Amino acid sequence: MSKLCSLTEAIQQYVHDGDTIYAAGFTHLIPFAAGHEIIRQGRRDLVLARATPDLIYEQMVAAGCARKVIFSYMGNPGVGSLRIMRAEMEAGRLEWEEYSHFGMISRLQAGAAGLPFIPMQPTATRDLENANPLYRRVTDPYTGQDVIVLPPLRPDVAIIHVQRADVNGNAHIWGILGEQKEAAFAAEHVIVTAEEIVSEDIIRSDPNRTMIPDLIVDAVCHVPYCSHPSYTQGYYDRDNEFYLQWDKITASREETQRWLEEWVYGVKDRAEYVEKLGPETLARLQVPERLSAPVNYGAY
Amino acid sequence: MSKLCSLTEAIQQYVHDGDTIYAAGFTHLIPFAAGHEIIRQGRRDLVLARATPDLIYEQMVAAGCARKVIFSYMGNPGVGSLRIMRAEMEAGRLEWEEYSHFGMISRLQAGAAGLPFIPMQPTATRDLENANPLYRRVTDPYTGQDVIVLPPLRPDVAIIHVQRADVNGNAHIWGILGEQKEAAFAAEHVIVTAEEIVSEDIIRSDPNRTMIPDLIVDAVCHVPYCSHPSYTQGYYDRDNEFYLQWDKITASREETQRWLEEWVYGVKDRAEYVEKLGPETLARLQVPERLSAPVNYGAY
Amino acid sequence: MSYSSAELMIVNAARLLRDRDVVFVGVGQPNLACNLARRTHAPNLVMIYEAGVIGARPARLPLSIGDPTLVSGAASVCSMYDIFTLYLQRGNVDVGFLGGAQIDRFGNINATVIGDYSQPKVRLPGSGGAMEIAAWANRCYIMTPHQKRRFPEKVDFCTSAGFLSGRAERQAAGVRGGGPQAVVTNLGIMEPDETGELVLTHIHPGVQVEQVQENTGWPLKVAEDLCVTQPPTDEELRILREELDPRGVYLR
Amino acid sequence: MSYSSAELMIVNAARLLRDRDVVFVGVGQPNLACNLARRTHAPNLVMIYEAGVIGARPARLPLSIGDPTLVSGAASVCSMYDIFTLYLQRGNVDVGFLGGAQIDRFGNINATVIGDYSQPKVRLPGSGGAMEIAAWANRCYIMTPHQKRRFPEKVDFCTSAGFLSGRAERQAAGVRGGGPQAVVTNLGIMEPDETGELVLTHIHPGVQVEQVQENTGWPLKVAEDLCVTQPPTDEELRILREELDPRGVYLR
Repeated sequence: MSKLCSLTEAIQQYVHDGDTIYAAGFTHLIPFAAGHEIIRQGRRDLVLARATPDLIYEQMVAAGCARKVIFSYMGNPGVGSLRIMRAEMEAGRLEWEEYSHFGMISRLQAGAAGLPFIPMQPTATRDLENANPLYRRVTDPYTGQDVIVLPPLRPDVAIIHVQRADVNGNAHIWGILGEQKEAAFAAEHVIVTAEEIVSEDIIRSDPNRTMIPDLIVDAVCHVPYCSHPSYTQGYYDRDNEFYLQWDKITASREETQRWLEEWVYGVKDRAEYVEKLGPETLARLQVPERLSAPVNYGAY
Repeated sequence: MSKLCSLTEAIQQYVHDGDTIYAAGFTHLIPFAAGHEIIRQGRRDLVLARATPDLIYEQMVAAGCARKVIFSYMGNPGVGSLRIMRAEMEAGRLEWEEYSHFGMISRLQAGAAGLPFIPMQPTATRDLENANPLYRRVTDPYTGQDVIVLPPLRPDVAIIHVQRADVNGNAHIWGILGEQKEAAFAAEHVIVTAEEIVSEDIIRSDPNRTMIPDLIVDAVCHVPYCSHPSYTQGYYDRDNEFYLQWDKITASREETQRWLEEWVYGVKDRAEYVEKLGPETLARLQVPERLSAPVNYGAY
Repeated sequence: MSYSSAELMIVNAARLLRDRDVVFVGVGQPNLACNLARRTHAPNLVMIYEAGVIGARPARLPLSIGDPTLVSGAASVCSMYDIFTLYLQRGNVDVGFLGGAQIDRFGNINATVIGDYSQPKVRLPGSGGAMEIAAWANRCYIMTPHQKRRFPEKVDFCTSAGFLSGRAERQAAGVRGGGPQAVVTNLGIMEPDETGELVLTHIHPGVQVEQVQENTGWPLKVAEDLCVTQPPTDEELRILREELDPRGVYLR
Repeated sequence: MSYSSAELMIVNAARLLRDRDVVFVGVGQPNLACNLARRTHAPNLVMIYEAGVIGARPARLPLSIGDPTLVSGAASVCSMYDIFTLYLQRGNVDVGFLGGAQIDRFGNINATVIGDYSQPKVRLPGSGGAMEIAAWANRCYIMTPHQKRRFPEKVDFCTSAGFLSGRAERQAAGVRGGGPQAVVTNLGIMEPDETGELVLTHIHPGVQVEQVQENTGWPLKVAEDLCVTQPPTDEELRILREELDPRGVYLR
């Protein structure tokens, strides 16, 4: 059953004020286009969960979409800090809930796996555990030792960018996998954005590559360059110049608003954004081909 | 660093009397050749852990290698029961420790992940829980409900058959993945057997396909047709006739011993076994090619 | 057209499936029932297998739960841990098929042992995936020949929970799934009543209620509105015999 | 050849690595230290990244922890959950690199907050992978410029455990890893003594002990056998400048 629709429609239908959103991707496959569409549609009071808020959540925070962030590392990756999120938190205007990467990903894994809670080995330091009441301890019935546990995370909506998907939502992902699969299975609803929509035959030629199965997917959107200024393995490179530039833009709130006006509110959708980026930028981000060696599944 | 050696050497070095062995594979990639080599080398008092003992463990039990089995489903898959294992258990000559598939695989996952224990949702029935003292209950600190838990399983040796590996032990697996990865990470030592030894370039052309990384591998053995009478996806089909035949062979202990004499003790190694199988059998098990669509990783 | 007991059970099980159901499929008869449903009224049925296969489209009759034909052309393949967690435990499975050596009055199943657990009279295969399928699939169906020894009042060992001693006990255990919805046999169909007790609700054409009672190990309740099932159609039999199991491995 | 503070730290950190070490690598200076070691005395070093990359062979300087150059040509790529469980928590990681805004007398690290946690004076990035790396990697190394504000007697917030209040407390906590083995700065190297307190064991050529003390927030103990480090060799500097970071992103 085809679930193909525009990203505009998908956000309208599945993202509501107050929802907990997980826009997945660890530096890779970050669904910037979806973040921008949420900003354009004026969603409010969102809880933004993501191991690394990155620029995408900072832009959503700057646009006033968020009530709270759930995170484990808040930085402009490879550049420095996220000035606006940091300032909002320091000013007491943005709630937060904090984990280590492992804690964050473990919560998602528990949510995805349907586990009641997930145990972790002790890390000796208790400061974060004391700061976040969702960290608890139980006694290991085999050793009598204390074990740290966390409850499942169950976002209302996960947004998962992928390299290629069929219209039903079966999706191939390669390169850094981050927490894509766990976020999708943990969430109540799943929006898939894809660089390419391909025939079912392509997907089914390599079922081990299908990280997201159609049966958990609600909407499939064809969104080339969805991840810019981040990257999609094999499709385009990270626009590092923009990551550096963002550090300067966010030094001023006015400048940040001007950027949002021009690049988010000022365009209708990602297609217009890509057109506005222009051929020179796109050319700069191209990468030469490096293909995987095929495998033989056999025609059984 | 190359870890290439013969399967004979690998078993000599890493499998000792009394060890807990996990010869992995859920109907797929079952390392029959390794089981036969263990029989030839006369190992005793082994604890044989495997979700599905299948014919491989029945042969090892029949040859007197085993003190105990740890399992979750004991049958001749698609055919019927494992007559010898069943008789040994009914006669009180073979110890066992039993789980559901999920319990078994969860124990491996906990072992692989370094978790202190692993929780599972309740299943309402308590009979197996009461029969196996390793099942325990803890209280979910978030809901106050009882949760079932199991401790990690940490085999001494995992034997993992794969389609292709490099000499260092980085291995590509496709088709049914079963518990290959979990068994490998859970074990103290890992023996990889491979249908093909390929260049590092082939492996590194598709790193997402590498389920087993070299850093946990102790030995790499080139063993074509390692899984016969089971199958290796894309390489050969299951020899169903043998599965049916085994049901008849094991109706008699004498017949079973004769089979072991001829097909295990009577051959030096898997190469001789394959030669003995003969070209007609091999031809019958061939499958037409069905290749995966390649993916582009990009030459970053 | 005449048909075997196996064909009768398979056809009746197939009819219980709904389009878009996600089904945890076993090998053999359940596999045939699912493939039959997919070729008739449920073209969007999703078949998943405990080996880790999702959306299988087997080109031949699978001879084991891990047959390579399940993989080639499937939508997705994942590890066993993933299939039992992300799919089953998480609540993504609508239907599970179960079988066993004994099924009791409340739909509890024994696939583990006849006699004492530690000194078994007959050692059976064990749970496999069944313990969790019975607990967590939204609906479960049981297919089994109708014989008295298979339907004792109480199972020797409860491998998979039906309604335990009744619906209240299952509910108190806090499991996700709805429990067994129907037991399809060669004589008819039993379904749980409001207490969780299996009641005869359908008989197959030509079967007498007495015959069912004789083959059941407890005083079997019969539904007031007992129905007679529709016999397998020619088309259903043709698909089974010509397309799905031409060598008749599971149809006899 | 003259060299920068960054180059000095990178070269000294590289020398601490052993051939065949499995290293949990961060971006920036630790990445350069590992690649330098791999090109000199540790050709079999295995670099793994929290993004899920194992055995990376980056063809260019990675600009983030998830740079695509880490993936192309790597030995294996897995999920983040896998990298933190199968590799780190399971005990497959020999070395972790750590950094932070504050490092204290017992090697505890703060990367979370300056001031009160709930009303931060300065909100820092947070743990990322560091909380578990510090606990479970067999050995940890810290690279940081030597400034008094970075080396307080006690951290405001303990993001990653060093030796807490001393080795005994860490041991009692039951963590797998051995804790911080060395803090490499632009002035020298500090290593924990038998109590877990950081002691100055090496100074770089031309550095005075007083200078190190002035830049440390507690009365710094000096090892009896204080050594002077070997200056970076021309070859080490050539590899860094020509092969690894030709644009000098992390070398200045």
